[in-house]
Formats: sequence, C-alpha cells, structure tokens
Amino acid sequence: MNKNGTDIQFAVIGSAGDGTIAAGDILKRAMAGLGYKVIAFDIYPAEIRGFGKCISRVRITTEQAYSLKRHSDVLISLDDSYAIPHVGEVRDYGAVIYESSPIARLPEGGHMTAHVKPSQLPYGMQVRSISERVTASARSRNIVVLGYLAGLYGIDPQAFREIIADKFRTKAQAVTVQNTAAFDAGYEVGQSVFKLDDVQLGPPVRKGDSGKVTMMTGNGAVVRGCIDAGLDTFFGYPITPATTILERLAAELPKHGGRVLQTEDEISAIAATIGAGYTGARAATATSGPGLALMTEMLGLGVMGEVPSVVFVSQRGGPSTGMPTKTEQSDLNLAVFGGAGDAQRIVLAPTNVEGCYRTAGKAFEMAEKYQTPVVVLLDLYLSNRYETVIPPDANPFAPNLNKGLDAWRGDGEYPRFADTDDHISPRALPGEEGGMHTVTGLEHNQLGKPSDAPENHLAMNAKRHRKLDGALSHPDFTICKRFGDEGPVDVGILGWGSTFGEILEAMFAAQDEGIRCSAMKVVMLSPLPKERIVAFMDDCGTVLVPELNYEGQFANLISGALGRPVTKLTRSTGAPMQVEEILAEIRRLAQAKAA
Amino acid sequence: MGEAIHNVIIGNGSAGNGAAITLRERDPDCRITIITMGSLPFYNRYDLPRVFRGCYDWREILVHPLSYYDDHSITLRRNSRVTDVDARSRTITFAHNEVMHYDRLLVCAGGQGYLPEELSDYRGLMSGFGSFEAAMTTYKALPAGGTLVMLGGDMIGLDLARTLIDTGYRVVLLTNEYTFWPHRIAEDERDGFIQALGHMGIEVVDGVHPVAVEEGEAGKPARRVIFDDGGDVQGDVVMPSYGLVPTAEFMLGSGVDIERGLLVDPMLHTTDKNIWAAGDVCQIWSAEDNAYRFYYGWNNVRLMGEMAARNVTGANEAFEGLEDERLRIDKKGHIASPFWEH
Amino acid sequence: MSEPRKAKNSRAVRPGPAPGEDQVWYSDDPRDIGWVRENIPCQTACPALTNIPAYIQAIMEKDYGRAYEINREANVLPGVLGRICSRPCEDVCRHGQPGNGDPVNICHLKRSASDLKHVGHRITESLYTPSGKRVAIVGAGPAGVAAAHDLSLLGHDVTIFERERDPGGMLRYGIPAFRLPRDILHVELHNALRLGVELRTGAEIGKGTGQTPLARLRKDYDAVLLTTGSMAAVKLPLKGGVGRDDPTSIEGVEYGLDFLMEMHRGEKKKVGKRVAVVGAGFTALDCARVAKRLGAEEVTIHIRTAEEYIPVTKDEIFETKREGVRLKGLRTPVELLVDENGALHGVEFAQNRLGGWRDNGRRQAIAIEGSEFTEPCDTLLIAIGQRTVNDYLDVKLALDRWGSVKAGEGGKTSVKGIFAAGDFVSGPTTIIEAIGNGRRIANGIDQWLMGHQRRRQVVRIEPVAGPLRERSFDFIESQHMPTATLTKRAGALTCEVETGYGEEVAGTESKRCYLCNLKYQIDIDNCIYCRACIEVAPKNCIKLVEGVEIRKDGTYGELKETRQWDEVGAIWIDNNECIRCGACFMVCPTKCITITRNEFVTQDI
Amino acid sequence: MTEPLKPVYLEDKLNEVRGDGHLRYRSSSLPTWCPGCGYFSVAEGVATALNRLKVPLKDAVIVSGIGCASRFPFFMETYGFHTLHGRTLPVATGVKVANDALTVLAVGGDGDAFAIGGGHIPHAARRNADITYMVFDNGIYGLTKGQTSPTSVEGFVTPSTPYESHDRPLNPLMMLLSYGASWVGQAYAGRPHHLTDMIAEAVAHRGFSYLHILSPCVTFDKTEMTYANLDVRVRDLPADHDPSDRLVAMEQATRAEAPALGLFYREERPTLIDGMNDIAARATGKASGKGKKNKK
Repeated sequence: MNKNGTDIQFAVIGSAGDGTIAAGDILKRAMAGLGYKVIAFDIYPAEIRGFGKCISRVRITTEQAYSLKRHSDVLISLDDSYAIPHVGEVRDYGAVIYESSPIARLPEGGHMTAHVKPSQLPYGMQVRSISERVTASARSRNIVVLGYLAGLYGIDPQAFREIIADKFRTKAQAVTVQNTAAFDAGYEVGQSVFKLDDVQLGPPVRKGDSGKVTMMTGNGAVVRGCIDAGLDTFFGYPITPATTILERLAAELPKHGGRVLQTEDEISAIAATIGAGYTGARAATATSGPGLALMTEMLGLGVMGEVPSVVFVSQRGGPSTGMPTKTEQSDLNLAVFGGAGDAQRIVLAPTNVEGCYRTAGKAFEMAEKYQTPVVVLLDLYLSNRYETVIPPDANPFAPNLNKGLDAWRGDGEYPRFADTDDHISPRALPGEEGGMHTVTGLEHNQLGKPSDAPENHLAMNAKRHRKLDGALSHPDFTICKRFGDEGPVDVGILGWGSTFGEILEAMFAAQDEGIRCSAMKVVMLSPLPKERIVAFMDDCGTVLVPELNYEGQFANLISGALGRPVTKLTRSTGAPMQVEEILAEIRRLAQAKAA
Repeated sequence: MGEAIHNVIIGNGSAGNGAAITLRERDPDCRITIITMGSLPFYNRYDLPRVFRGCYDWREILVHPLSYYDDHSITLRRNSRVTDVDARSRTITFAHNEVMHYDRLLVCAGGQGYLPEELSDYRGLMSGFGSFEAAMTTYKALPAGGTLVMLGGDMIGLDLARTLIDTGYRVVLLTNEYTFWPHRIAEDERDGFIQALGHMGIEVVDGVHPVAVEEGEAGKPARRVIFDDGGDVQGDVVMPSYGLVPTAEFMLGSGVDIERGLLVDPMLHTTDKNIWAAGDVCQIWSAEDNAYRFYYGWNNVRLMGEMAARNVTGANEAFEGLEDERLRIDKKGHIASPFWEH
Repeated sequence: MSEPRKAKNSRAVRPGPAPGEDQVWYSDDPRDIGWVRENIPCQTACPALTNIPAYIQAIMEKDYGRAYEINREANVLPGVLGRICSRPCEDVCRHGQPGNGDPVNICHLKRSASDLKHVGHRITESLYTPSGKRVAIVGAGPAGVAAAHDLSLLGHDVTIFERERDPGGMLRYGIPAFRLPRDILHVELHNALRLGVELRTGAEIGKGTGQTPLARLRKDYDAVLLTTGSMAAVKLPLKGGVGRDDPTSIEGVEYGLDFLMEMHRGEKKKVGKRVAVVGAGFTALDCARVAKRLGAEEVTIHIRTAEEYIPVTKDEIFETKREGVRLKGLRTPVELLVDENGALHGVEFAQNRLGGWRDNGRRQAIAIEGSEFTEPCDTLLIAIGQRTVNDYLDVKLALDRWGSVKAGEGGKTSVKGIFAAGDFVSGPTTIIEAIGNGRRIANGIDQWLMGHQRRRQVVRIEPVAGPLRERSFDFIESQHMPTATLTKRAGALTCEVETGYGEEVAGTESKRCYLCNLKYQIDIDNCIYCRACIEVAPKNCIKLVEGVEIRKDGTYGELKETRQWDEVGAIWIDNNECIRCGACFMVCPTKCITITRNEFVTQDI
Repeated sequence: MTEPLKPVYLEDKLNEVRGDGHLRYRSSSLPTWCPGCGYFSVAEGVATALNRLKVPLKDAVIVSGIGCASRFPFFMETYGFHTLHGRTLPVATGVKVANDALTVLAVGGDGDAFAIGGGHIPHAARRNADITYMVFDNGIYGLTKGQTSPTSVEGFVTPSTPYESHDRPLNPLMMLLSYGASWVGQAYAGRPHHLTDMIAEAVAHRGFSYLHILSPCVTFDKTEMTYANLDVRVRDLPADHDPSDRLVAMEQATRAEAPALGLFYREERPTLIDGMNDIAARATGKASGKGKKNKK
C-alpha cells in the first residue's frame, strides 16, 4: 500500500516528564492540518510524571491506512535510555534524532550514537541548551525537537505554530510565546542541517471533502457520537484509558444542554447513569475493565430493571489493575458475560475511530429501543489512537426510539414489563401521567412486582433475552462486514475491535502474495450475529481469529456459540498486534491448506 | 576468558578504515570501534567532485556496503566528537559526555582545511568541500555556469577545479604558496606549473594578496574578494584551499607529543605506548630528512592506517612514503599529480 | 567606628558579627578556607589573589569604580594588567570547562573596570598610622611598585631607586605601546606611588656606575628591598661569525629584550626585510610584531617546541598571526650565516624532537643531530628569555645557581634587613606574579619591622538573599575583544590593538561570570529529600550523597555519591559543578537552600 | 539583632543523620514521586518517627490503596500492602485483627480516602481500630493527571471541571472528629519537623489516629494547594488549645481557610481489639466486666 504516496511513521520516545506525548500530539495535529491521513498511537506508563517510557507513534499517509507500521521512518529520542531499545524499529536510511549534549556523564554505550546502525542516519542536536537558551527552561525540549523535525523535512512551520498556540491556549500567553520561540529555534537549526536520509514528504492529498477532514481519537469520536446522539447526562470517574471521555464531555456536553458529573466512584457513576436512564434521559458512563468489574452488579440491575444505559469500556491490560497504560482486548468475557445471573446485554465493538463515532450514537438508540444496558467495548489502542476522519453531513442518529406509554392502551394496571410481540415493553418515564411503576433488581412479573415463581422467572428471562434479537437488524448499523476475496477462500479471518486494522492490512498483504483470503469484522458481540458468521465460515478453508488477549476470548465465544473450530492468534503483551504477525499466520495456514 | 581487547580508531577516513580491516584480519576476536565526527559511513572524500557530475546520493560514494561494519564486527560511532583523550586512564571523552575505555588507540583523525588567520573573520562567507554535506552545499550555491573563486589551490582544490571546468563552470584561482600543496615545487618550476593551470582552463590571478571577502552588490555575483591593493575579483562562491592542518586539538592534554600533528616514530607509534597515529594527523619522523614529515594522499594514508594497525598488533614495521610524489605536466600540458590517483 | 577587633590565635571561628555586619561570619576553619580556594578557581590561580567574582559582580551592577577598587586591593595596576596579564585565571575559569562554553574574559573585564570608571573616580585607601620606619626599594618595576605601595600604606616611609629615567621596569621598557598605552601606565604608577613614596629615577645602586652603594642604603634605611627583576637577555651562543661568542657582534643580530628596551628608551630601531625571531614568549611575539610595524616584509617566529606549548595566550598568538607573522616549530638555531660583508643573511637551524616536561611546566626540545637546514633572513632577534643581573651587588648575598638571589620566608635574604622580591628572586615570571610577590614580601617586611604579624587572611561569609544570576546568562556567548583594523595597525607602533569593551559589552560579558564566590548549601535539617532541586539542575551538580571525603589538611574532598535510598544521608550541591544559576534555590519547597558569599579578606590582628 | 549565620559543615550533618538511624527505615529504591512532592516529607517523617519510637522494622505494616500516596509502602523498608483503590482501611483492619502486636499504618491520598474509600473511614474510626491513618492531602488527583478531588477548593478548574468545580471541599478534620476518631491531628509537608513530631505522636496513640497532612502536588496544582500558598495560610493551633475538647477542636477545624497545625483532639478509649478481647472474654465466660487494655 501507499507505494506512490507519502507513508511516513514518526516515533517520539522519551520519559513521561519529557513532553513526549505532547510532542506527538502536536506533530499529528499539524500533519492532519496539512491534509495527510494520520493514524497515531501513544504508549505511556502508569507511573507518576517523571518516570517511565512514553512512545508516540504517528503514521502519515496519502492513501488510506488501517494500522501503524512496525518500522518507523524517523525516531525522535527525548531520552536515550528509553529510545535506544527502539533503534531497531527504524528502517534502513531512516533517521534518528537525539540530544547531542546530555548533561549527565554517560557510561560507555549510554548515548544514542553508540546504537544507531550504519544504515540509519544520525541527527544530533543540542536540544536542551537550545530550549534553555530560548525559554530559560529545559521543558520545551520536545517543542525544540519538533521545530528541528519541521526544518529538516521542510514541513510548513505555520501548521505547527497554530497547533502550539492552540495547545497552550489555556495557559498564560507567555507559555505560547516561549514554546513558539522554542519551535522556531529548533526549526532554524533543522533548516540549516544537511538532510541525508531519504525520508521524503510528498504533498498531502486533499480530496473534495478535505475541508471537513478532522482528526480525532477513538475516545474523541465517542464523545462526538454521544453529543450527536443527544446525550443528556454523563457520570464518570477517571480511569485510564477512558478518562478523556469524561474530560471531553465535561468540556463539551454542557454546551449542548447536557450535564456531566464526576462522581466519587464507578459504583456511583453507573448508579447515577441508571437513575438518569430510568428518568428518561440518554445517559452514559465510561470506564475501563476494573470499573466495569465494579459496575457489573449495577449492570445487572440495569438488565433486570430494563433501564437503558450506555457504558463505554476502554479495555486495558488485565486482570485486576493489570497494565493501566497498555492495550488489551481481554474484557470481552466480562462485558458479554460479567455479572450475576443470566444478564445478557448488548455489546458492541467498533474497529476504528470512525466506527467509534457511529457505534456510540447507535448505542443510545439501542439502549433506548431495547431498554437495556449497552456496553461499547473500546480498548486503549483505539481510545487513544488518532485517525483522520470525515464527519457525516447529517446527524445519523434517531433522537427518540423510546417505546412509550402510548404503546400501551390497555385496561387495568400498567404492565411496565409486558411481554409484547417484539418483547419490548412500553416504558413510562417519571413525570408521565398514568405510567407509575416500580423498577427493582428483584425478579419481577410483567407488572414489575417481585416474583420468584418458576414459570415467571422462565418467562421473564426469555423476554429479556429475546427482545435483544431485534438489535441484530437494527437500522443503519453494520453488525458485521466481510472484506477481501468473495466466494470460497483458503483463509478467513474473523476479527473484532481495534485489531481489525492490522487484520485488514495483513489480509491485503496476503492477497498481494496471491493467497485467497477474506476478513470479517464483527461489531456486535452480544447478541452474536451467528448466521452471518456461519455463512462466512462456510466459505473459508480455515478460520483465523487474531485478538489481544491470552485466552482467545472471542475465539472461544465463536467456537462456543457455534460449535466450530477456529485457529487462535492471541497476543497479550500490552502492545497492539503487528501486521507481520498476522500475515505470517495467514501464510502458515495457507501453506498448510495447500499441503 | 578475559574481555576482548578494545581497539579504538578515531577517524573514519582512508587511514582509519584501512586500519580497522587490518586489525580485524590480524585479530578476529578484538573489539573495534571507529569514531567519526561525520554522519556518514566511510566514503571517498577525494571523490567528492563527483557531486558536480550528478552524484547527489551519498550512498554512491560509500566505499563499503552498509553491511560491511556488521559483517566485520566493527562498531561505527558517527556524529561523535572526541573532546579529550586521557592516556593514563585510557579513556576517551566525547562531546556528548560519554566516556569510553580503550586498550589501544589509533588516531586517524585526518586534517581539516586551513584558513589563514587574517581571513578568519570572513569564514562565514566562504564555502568548503571537506565533507559530502559541504560539497553538496557548495554545489547548490553555485549557479549553472557560475564562477568559483578559489583562494590558494592545493591538490584537493585543483582536483575540484578540473571537474568544475569540465562541467561548464568558471574557476578563478588566486595563487599563492599553497597552490601546489602538498607538492614541494622548486622556485624555477613554478611558472611552468602556473602556465599549465592556464592550459587546463583555470583563470589564474597570480601575485595578489586577498585581505577581505564581502557579499556582492545587488545584481552582481554573490561574493567579492578584495586584495590589499584595493583590486578585487567577483564570483558566486569563494573557496579557500590552503591545504590541510591536522585535526589534533582533542589530543592536547592527552600526554602525547604534538607539534602541528601527532609526532610519531616511523613505526607510527606516538609517545604513549598505547597510542598510534596514521594519516594526515601525524607527523612522522623521517631519518632520511632528519625531520618530521607529513605524508598525504589516499594511498599513503591508507598504507599508514594498515601499517599502524599491523604495528598495533605486534608487527614492528617502519612506514615509508610512496615514491613519485612529484608534480608533473602531462602530454596535454596539464598538471598531473599522484595525489589525484586513488 | 570601633577599633578593629583582635582575633585570638586559636583555630576557633571568631564568633559574633563585626560592627555593622550583623549577619557576617569570619572563619579560619580549614574547610572554609579550602572551599574558597577550590571553588573560586580564578582567584586561586591569580598570583595576586584578585577577588575576581566580586569585581565582575560590581561591573554587572555598573559600579565600575568599585570594581576598579576591588582589583586595586590585590593589584595596584588594574588598567595595566587588564591589558597585558598572562591570565592564569582564565585557564581555570569554570565557564571554560567542558560543556560550559568558553571562559569568562576576566582580563578584558578588568580592563573595562579601568576604562569605564567615572572620569572623576577617586581611589580610596585606608592608611595605617605612620610607623617611623624607612624602607628603600631598588627597582621600580611591578614588584617594587606593588611593594612600595603596600609598605607606604602600612605606614612606612618608602624610597624607590630606579636606574632608568622613568619607573615601570619591564612594563615601560619591555612591552610595546600597541599593547600597553603609556598614558594608562603613567597614571596607575603615579597612583601607586602617591602615598608619599619617594621616587628617585636615574639612580643606580651598587657597583659599576652606581652612585650609591647598597651597603649604604642598608645603613640609612631600616629595611632594603631588592626588586631589580630579570632585565637582561639570556645569552645564546651561536656558531658563525668567526667563532665569536656574542652573536650580536654581527650586523643584523640583536637580543629581543635589548631591541625593545632601546626602542622604548627612544632609540630609532631598524630591521631588515626578512626578520627571524627566536623564542616563544611574549617578548618574542612583541619583537615580531614590532618588526612587522617597522616595515619587515616577512617575519617568522622560530620555536624550539611547538605552538601548543608556548606560554602565551591564544588570543595573542592569533593577533600576531593575523598581522602576518608566521610561527614555525621544532627548530633550534645553531649557526649564523654571514655574507662577505659580515652581515647576516640566514640562520641554520636544527630540527628538534620533543623531550620530557621540565620543572617549570614547559616542554623540552632536543635537537636532532645532522638535521640542519637553513632559513634566509636579514635580521635575527633573539628572545629566548631573561635573566637576573646581580653584578651590581656590593653586599655579599647568597645566590642560587641561576644567579638569582636566594630569599626565604618573607623575602629575607642572607643579609639581615635586606629583602628581595619579584623576578630578582624567582627568575623571569609574569607581571602579575611579580605584583603578587611584591605584595607578599611587603607584608613580610612589615612583620619584620613591627615585630609581629599585623594582618591575616580569613574567610568572610555573608548571607545573600537570592541567586543574583539567571539561567539565561549561561547562554551568553563570549564577547570578543574588539581590535583595531589591520590597516590601522600597520606601521603604527602606538596604535593600541585591542580597543576595549564598551559599557554594553562589558555588562554582557560580566553576566557570564558564575560568581563562584556564592556558596549554595542545603540545610539537611529542613531538607525533605524531594529532589526538586535535582530536577531543575542544569548540570550534574546536585547529588545524593552518602558521605564526603575529608582530606588530611581538613578540607573537603570528593563527595561519595549513592543511588541507594537508604544510604542517602544528604542531597548536596556540588559547588565544583554548580554554575550558580539559582534554579534549585527557586524551587526548594522547604527553602532549605542557603546562599552565602564566601571570600578571602585580610583582617587586622 | 539577627542571629549570625553559622557555616553548615556537611560531614557534621551527615554524622548526625547516620547516627540517628532513621535511614534504615527507607527502602533502597528511590521514590518515584515527582521531584518536589510533599510526600517525600511524609516519608522522611515516618522513617524518623518510627525510629524515634523504636518500632522494629518487622513489626510495622503500611497499607495503602491506589494513588500517588499509595506508592508509599514501596519506599519504606517495613511490611507494606498496596491494595485496591479506596479499600485501604478494610485491609488494614484485617491486618490488625490478625495480629494486634503489629504497628499498622494506613496511608493514602485524599481521593483514595474520601472519594471511593470515603465509606470506609467512618467505620474504621468508630471501631477505634488501632491504626494510624495518614491522608496525604494534595487536593487533586495526581495519578490520573490532575482532576478535581474531594478536598479540592471550590471553583477549582481542572480537566474534569473545566467550568470550575461547584462542589464544596470536604472538611476531613470535621468528618473525622464527628466520626469519632480518637486522635485527630494535622500537619504540613512544608514543615518537616512538626510533621515528624505529629507522626510519632499519632503512631504512639492507642486507637484510631487520623493525621491529615497537607502536601502540595507540584505537578498538577500550580495555583491552589501550593507550597507558596500554604506557607502563608497555615497557622499553629492556639497555645492553650485543649485537645480533650471535641467542640473546641471542631471550632478550630471549621476554620479551613487557615489550616491549623497540631493535635486537634485526643481521647483514650477501648480499641477494636479491646472490644474483641472483651467479646472473647464474655463468650468464654472470663469477662472481668471491663475491657482490658491491650499490651503493646
């Protein structure tokens, strides 16, 4: 892919106090502003500021790309001790930029120059002293390096200056001035340096809709989706990597008439969300695996009480506190099965940033329509990764799908949990005349009264499960989709969530090698679109399921639900899957098939 | 088994690389580190005029493939400037504050272009040709068919001048005692050689003494060289070519004897038992001349590197400069220097 | 004012404040003395112990007069030394250490204090009560003048006997005016001697043409100080010219020192077209530059060792080369080549190799047999050194093997009441060494005359409210000394080459000084070990330490660093690395960092 | 007249520090808190206090939850337990009940204590479990990078309260005084000596001791609970303050704008273990009628 156009990946590596992530952020925003397609992902430590490795990788392309590359073209080291192990990730004739005058006396091998390979091009610069000279502080080293990068590769400095101004908007004016000066100082040096590597920035491609192109993270897209879907209330509690949903909504939602509250914990957050849902508001919370674990009890209440609520779950490395800043897809079991009792809920998993937007909005439709909690499964890699996207022209989300009191025109007592043709009950909202009822976590009958009669529990369990079947054909929503070769193929790949980007890139590469293959993304994980998956599997000689967890939770879900074998490809390192890993497995399966 | 002996070579030119491969051949187990201030692997500096013949990619002038260093287990440290050598503790300190230990040190740091002190204020207005980067910068500064004003000459500069004339540029040469550096020219031969320069198409201005360089006026070429008699000459690029002076400053205070360059015996051994030197950086005692001598040129320098490496690894052989260092005039009436044969 | 307090002879720190100095502490603790010695490298390196950070701070505050006075306390000729000092201070300046950039131009700043002080500036001296003692000083060179000044300040009656027409010694007769303008020299010499010193010029002492025997002086005065310097050229026997010992008997050959001195006495000097200078000191360079100005076309300095080893500042070498003088190394002159008319036409040199290091810190050069070669020249100036002259002595004094007088503690010679100082004792050194030595010996004479020590050196410790510097100062580039253009210099023997810093440049340069007399310390009692200071430190200057080495002399040695938290006894500022930027001071949450100004002061006993 | 400035001699001070012995309470790894963090002051204080009280390393257990403050056990050489967010006190209570000979310290930040863990504190306090609970209050969430916390000032602007926080900060001292804590005190990281004294006193107290420590977050709070602000705001409790008078203590605690440093309230009453011993005694029929004091 991208054989003709621009395809460059930058990796900024440093420690948490170096402003590594901020540098990556400015870089990707500037590049998106210039009109490149951007995919970017940051890796940062759980440690307190000042310690631990941070990596910000930014891939810019002119053709569509679906994931990051294994090899970076340019490595920018803000801290050699962290960046040195990553020198190998720079391709031949790629560039390595580093501090040429560290203040500490280094032992032999302690400096980047000891590690840059002959095939790579070293660029040393006096980052720290330039920062100190220009800003009287070493803190702007990251900005100095960005300036250098822009000067070296001839990137329009204005694009950076605007982003820098925007980034430090909330700070004192002097901060912006200083950082701009730091950028300019670095730029001047970069311009004067003789460029030796063959990293070339081609012109960006701007299509007709270029003016609308914007860059956002998965979490940012969720926020946008929430707002477009008319989210009324949001309750949240900070937890990596979902925190930014709270933060962004705290900033944005009030502008659209909604309310945000930071509660004292996840238990309180989901409780408040369900309380608001019960009252008729579109309500949501966002958390990660540990928060979801705390919330499962309350999610059970949502299922039992048939109260709409949306829970965005950005997965990270587990179990327990696990690896808070590392990505993983290991909360599938918890999201689909977690909680007490048979508490089926809708679980959706978008595969890219644009999908985050659509799924977020549709989650509210579904929660409302099917009167149930909806869990939207993201993961750190998707939540935090940036992609350039084109927002839709018109708001794609239905404002109100509540089957209201109007749907019930019977006599007698209002059956809040009446079993109907589509098993969805008419729901009255507090404040509505004639719809007063009680919701409880206890098993109850159609009137909402507690009942532990065996036939009642059987019937109500069936009702609560069968109403969700409607979600499989929810309008304007892709619950799964096939890519690649049509008809019978040697290798089929089933994927979900953030890993699907790598799956697509691997599948395209395999096709280039002449392997017949296709891939299917499954967005709706519960209830599972069994028929569509079975049809796909029927076409495939062998089925590969790559995912980021140890057990193969999705593979287990599929083979458990369908009784069919699949080949697992699991990785639980905390890092995203590599395209090459999937490709190698496709090759292996294709060869095995041939033999 | 103890740790492998660490042989460190400062300098990534002909001498340093000749030394490295010789060391590797003679000791398959030792550690070899080449240190260079440049950012490129070993390339042929004498080949740099090729940029005027369309060679814009540094990979084309590399002497070895990039895998060479890995294949021979040679560590190449680029962009690394040595600021200090401590012969007592056998450590090297880099400008980037790293400290490296060596067992045996081979200084092959070469030379750098000399600029007379009286012109030092005008350094910023002059171009260089000492590295690929400098060569490309000069190339870019010179418009097609433009004029290069060369101060001095020297065999490196004159080699470039030949190429420039071949490729359609003008070269104005202000001659002086450095014009035929490093060749020693007898007084009575000089006029003949100067004439030969003219035959080659070089516009020779003899007997002037430049004292200043200025930016050209609007609409005129970019540079103006002013003489002590008030006269001047104009060109797009001014390039000083006054021969080389050894890059030996970092060795001051190391404990090794230095005059212009590192003083070595014919075995290329410095006055420290663990330090050898080779190439343009060293002044070799010549028993024949009863004087310390420099030896220049690709072949001499490479031979020195190899010889030093042999002596590092136990040989005890004296270096003798190659014969035929004399400047000649060929059949076409052009100057021919053994310095240009590499 | 109360009278000066008397310190006891104990080692204990004198407690309590001096009058009007509520918070000031005076200490003679070896740790404090050692600190000042090691942490203010410039002052320690200065033979006169000039309080350099203090005067640079004064320049920063635009108080040039005070800066001048601080200088003058150590060195009575700041304007002179600001031009021609050999600058041992700059060699050790912390700003010049690896990674810190270039040393502060201390000498240029010293000159700027002198140049920029108010035209109406008046010098201040606190005088001692007259002692009634009389001291004769022989020689009005830098050592003699410095000693005369201090002795007269201490209350003694001083008379200087000078054989030349004017005072100044080497300053006036050895250094060309393009390096040291005579009006500056005149004013500062005058100021040094105006406290009642009687100056008798044209007054030769001792044997020979001397009108006054030394023995007579010894009788007439309570003490006699000999500061007659090293005013003769070191002889260089050279073959050639029909075996004559004295090469100057050949036309075109002169000793450089004599050449300069004769010129400065007013003789018209001439040189040939091609001038060779043999030697490697300031005199050699001066000779070459004078020769160039006198119209020589080709001037070459021939050095026995190499350019790197000669005891001259890099700037001086650079300016010399800029004026067109060439330096050639590794050669020793062996023979003069003389034409049939007896005039010089060339010098034969032998090629040298470098030998070991000599005691005086110079490299040895060893001629290689059979390596002779010829350099043509019309004039040869020999400037290979100076020597002391003792043939005027009519009193028998013990001499060393170089013919210099032997002087013990306090400058005492073998004859009671006769003292010696400066180059006359040590052999040729530098002006600043002569001045420093002159002052020290003056102190010794004072002690001898009065029967007890009247002054001593202690460390004055004074709290400072804040850092006085900003981090941004560290990025100021070294300010170049502006020089006269080459065309202006050509042929002009009195056109000063260095034109001096203007006020703005001096201010800029002064900010570069790290003010190493400021001592940054962490009060461990209040330190919470939070490392906020380390976070902001620009260098590896704040350390986690387990202990500190105490040397035999009671001073501090190396800090013992550790990364083991349970061994960290202190977070400590390593003042040897500290560049006094103040960043740590600003950030400390418990304000446990203190700054004090620590400097040597002379205290009355 | 001001005191003349005495020179500080490093080795004198080092000898003092090393002779003191508190360094052995530190672990060998350097704390990973941001340089300048007030928690360093607490760490130093705890080490010094435990040393002063001669608590053997093996007999001390430090339990923490989640947060910057809860990193604390890693930097001490004693037993430590880094548990879950907000669940510090239940774990600490478990430790104490299992072995009442141990000296148990519970530590955490203001979020851990009063947000997710807020529900646990009243219960630990009223039980009078013999635990020293130290809350390092920096008024902000450091680990999640700067959101508002239960003790953040009203009007605090953080990423999660971009239009200012409208919540009133908790008054932990008032809470703890009303929860029935038997020892309530306050200290400030910027006054290390006083902090150390207070820690020593809190640890020495039999029963649930609550020490509130004002400790700036230098990374995320540049405006409110900074050293500069606190230096000006803090005051000492009045010299005649009676720590046995809960109402007077509450009156002092209400003046949150000028936090008072010192011991607010102290009472001696049977601890959780005393109660358990009493129940055990009653159950086995050996009741003496009154709860026995637990020997330390």
